[in-house]
Amino acid sequence: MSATRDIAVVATAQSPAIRKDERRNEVEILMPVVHDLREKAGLTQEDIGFTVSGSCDYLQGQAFAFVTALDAIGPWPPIDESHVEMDGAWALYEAWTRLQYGDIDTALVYSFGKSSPGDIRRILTLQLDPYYLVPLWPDTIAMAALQARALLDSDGVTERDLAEVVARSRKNAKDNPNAQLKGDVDVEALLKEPEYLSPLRKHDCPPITDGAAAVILAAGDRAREVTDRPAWIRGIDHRIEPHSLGVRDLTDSPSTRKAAEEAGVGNGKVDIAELHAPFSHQEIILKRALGLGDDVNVNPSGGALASNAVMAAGLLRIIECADRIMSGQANRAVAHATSGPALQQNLVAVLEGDN
Amino acid sequence: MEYTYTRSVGPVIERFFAGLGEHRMQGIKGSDGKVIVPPVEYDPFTGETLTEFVDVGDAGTVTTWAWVTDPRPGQPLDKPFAWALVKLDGADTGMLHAVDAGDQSKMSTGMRVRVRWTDDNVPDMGSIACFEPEAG
Amino acid sequence: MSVTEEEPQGTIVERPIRLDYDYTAGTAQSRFLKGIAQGKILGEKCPVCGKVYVGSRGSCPTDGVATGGEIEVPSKGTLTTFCVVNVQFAGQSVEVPYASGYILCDGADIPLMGLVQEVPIEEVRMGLRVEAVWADELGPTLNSIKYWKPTGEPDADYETYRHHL
Amino acid sequence: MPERVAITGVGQTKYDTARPDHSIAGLCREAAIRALEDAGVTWNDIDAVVIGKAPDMFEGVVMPELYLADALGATGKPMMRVHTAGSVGGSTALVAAGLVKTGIHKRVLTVAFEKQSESNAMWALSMRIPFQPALVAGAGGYFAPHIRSYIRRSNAPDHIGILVAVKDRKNALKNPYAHLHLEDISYEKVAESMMIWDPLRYLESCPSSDGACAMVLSSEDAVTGDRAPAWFAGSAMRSEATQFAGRDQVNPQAGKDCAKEVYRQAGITDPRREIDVAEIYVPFSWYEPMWMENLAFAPEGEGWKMTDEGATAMDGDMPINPSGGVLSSNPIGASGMIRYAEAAMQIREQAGEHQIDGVRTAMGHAYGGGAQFYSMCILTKEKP
Repeated sequence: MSATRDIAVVATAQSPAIRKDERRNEVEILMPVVHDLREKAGLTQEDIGFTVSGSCDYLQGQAFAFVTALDAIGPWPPIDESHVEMDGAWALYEAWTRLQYGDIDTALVYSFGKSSPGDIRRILTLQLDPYYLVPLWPDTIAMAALQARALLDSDGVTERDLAEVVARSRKNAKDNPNAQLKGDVDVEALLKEPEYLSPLRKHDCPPITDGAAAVILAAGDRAREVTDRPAWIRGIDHRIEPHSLGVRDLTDSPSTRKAAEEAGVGNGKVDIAELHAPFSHQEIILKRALGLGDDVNVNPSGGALASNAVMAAGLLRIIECADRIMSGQANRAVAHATSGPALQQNLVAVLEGDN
Repeated sequence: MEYTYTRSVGPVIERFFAGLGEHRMQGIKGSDGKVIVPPVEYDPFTGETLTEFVDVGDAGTVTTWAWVTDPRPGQPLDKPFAWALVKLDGADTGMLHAVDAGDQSKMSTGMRVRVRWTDDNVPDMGSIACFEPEAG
Repeated sequence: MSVTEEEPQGTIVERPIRLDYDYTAGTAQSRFLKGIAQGKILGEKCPVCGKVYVGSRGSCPTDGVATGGEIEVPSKGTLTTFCVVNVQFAGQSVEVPYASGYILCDGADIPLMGLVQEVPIEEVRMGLRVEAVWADELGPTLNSIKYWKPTGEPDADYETYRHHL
Repeated sequence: MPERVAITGVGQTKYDTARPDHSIAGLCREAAIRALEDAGVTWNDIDAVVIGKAPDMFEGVVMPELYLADALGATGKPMMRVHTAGSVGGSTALVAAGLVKTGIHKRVLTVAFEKQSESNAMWALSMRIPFQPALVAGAGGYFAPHIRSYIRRSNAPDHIGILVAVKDRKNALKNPYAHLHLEDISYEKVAESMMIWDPLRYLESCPSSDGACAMVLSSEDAVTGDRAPAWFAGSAMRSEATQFAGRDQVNPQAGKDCAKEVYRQAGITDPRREIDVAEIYVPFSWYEPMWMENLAFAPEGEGWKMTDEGATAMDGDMPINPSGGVLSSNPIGASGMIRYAEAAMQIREQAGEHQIDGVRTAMGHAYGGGAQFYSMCILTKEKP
């Protein structure tokens, strides 16, 4: 890719992950996040060159649900603004693209999702082929379980490997004040749990989460003005695969591999990786596709198994990487986001600190 | 929120549904010659328009499966069942549907299953009740 | 349907989709609806611009900050603009023709939508002074305001509401 | 330095109340294939796909880019889905153009669609959650009060809306893709049509259509096809909140700002003189004069005079919507992209019977929501 302007994450904010926020609507969840974000960056909305969000009307059960979310931003005077009906990670991609034009230096990206008001499993069924699949109402967990079985059948991966992913996620989440599920869990105990949608156990699946997340991107010198240690986006790319599970090799993620190549994952040592793997087995598939070795600290935040605000969960992976780079805990990080049944669409970003 | 959508299906899906009404399974030849079931309008990898229908069997092999203990509203069966990808005889891809196996212990990857047809001849997915183990 | 007989009439299948939601009004809207249930219209003030929002979703849309500080506004105001609906739409229980418009309550800076009745439809006009007619049974829903009727006061001067159009 | 972006291929479906001959994918394909053919390229030549549509509830398919990936030849490529309400067709094209402008991709396919016959737009738009009032009777019910405000403010005579409706429907007779082909359209017909949302008549309102529009966007070194491309000379998006104290709902600031920005980029100082033709998003007749003012084609309060004098007719000095516009075809999510595509067709001299002579500069315009989202472009024949 010939985009050449250096763009960095310079500030991030997120709401705590909550199972069900019965008090606040989406605007009220988002507003403190955006305030926190702009305060951290020392910027007001008028300093922001471009604003873009990612959300899904169907989560809220209302057409144009994203429209009122703008009220949380305070779009006055009128702003240069856009919205994708995709995870916030793709909104960030659009912002990164927009900053490449060169006429503006800052962008605000936000994303919100309340998964609690509706039946998220049923809502996501409507992502599927409306002719052949929706009439059967297979849900997201079923699609993931088919993939998990294919993986378990294929080679050395065992149910123990899946449980280990879960145990590590819960353990890592202990250090994440925003995470929903955390704690020390024993792999043996996990394996004794009953199967939920076999071969998946309940803990192999993500929790239902309400939450919001936001970041500010800045270009070049402007990034250094905002923060001493920007998290530079050295590469970012995303790819999609065919929709039908039946035509894909479910044990692999070629779109992740391709995006990783384009983003330059292999061009240096990776310290940490935040992978948007809502199901435990998907972390294993993604780790392979990204070419990450055992020396890489995967999902130090606990990942999507610990909290999964649908539509924000991908953006949160970028945030968790950026936070660790900005704080100096890591120098090179790989963030990943996914969309669609059984990892149909994947985005990969490489973030780096100044050496 | 409740609404009944009226979907026009286009020529490929229309032909597949019509076949189901006659208890006939059909696939379509992809750009690489592989037979895709259920038939898709466009090649999943090259985007080419596909037109060459191929009859396939109504029995095949389970390539992967998942066991459902608590069926949800609208799913093909209201008792425990398996979701499965089934590669029908003569097909090269898996088709998603339910397998009525009675018990999880009856399910295995590679097992043979056959369509259980219904008398529903509305041109839609309803002609297939589910799959069932071939030997059983 | 404008499809003529020569055109291909493909297969059409029916796909019922039912989804249940448990909606959250949010804290600001809950406060507003609690007021409505008591027959009161509560506004909230933006701490930055001082504008009074009724039916706030929780933030001032120009400043992006939380509104707060309940202010009761009278259930009386000016019809700023409106349209007359002459066709019965599905799910609409009001008898046609009816006037639907924006009512700017006195002291509020944002209008509410409402029906205007108890006035011949041809006499509904911009600037008409109206007051709320409350339902016999009040609840936390805007349906508690059955409609708005003329107060009998002289029309509001155009200048008083032209910046609310 | 940003790359120049060219529109090298345009494709549209025939618009109609229902297209029962197609699946959703089939509808998108009809437009996409035409765009590829126009550009003289194949699926292999496309680097990325950007799609747009209005709310998913219209078709009941959540994030349909997932299901449409195969049909749009996106396997192995980047694919995005934009949703900015009614302006989405325009914003989708601009997001796609951005991928070329930045040099990330050489050639991008962009597709916008709506298959409104799968559901009922009135249902999807009027759907309200329990504690919100259910007074609005469709989009017309939302916009009619603001039209009344415009008439009051500008003292425009009542017949202006009728003139717009007749003009756009007559133009549509010259456009084979248009949904409404009302052969017997006349002033009297419109005037006598039902006053659905007084002051808005039935024939002053847009239809509900199925349809898709697609474009191939190329970088300068990847331009293909037999026909000279249309170049982006300016593009911008602007948004404001739906409702806020003191909001000007008749002449929204976001629209004015957006126009100002595209004119600045394209070096336009006198839009009425320098722009040869404009495709403007006019779903209800009166929005033509309202947008004439918002876009600075006319001073405030005088937009209606342009309509009244015939300036916006095909033979006027500022032709508006020679395609017949949104009043003649409205597959909501695609309507904005159709404006851009029609503007490009005017530049590329491929508009057939509704071609305006000698177009060198054209404008595409889309708005959405409660008229708070805008997306605009200026296209030129000369490379900017």
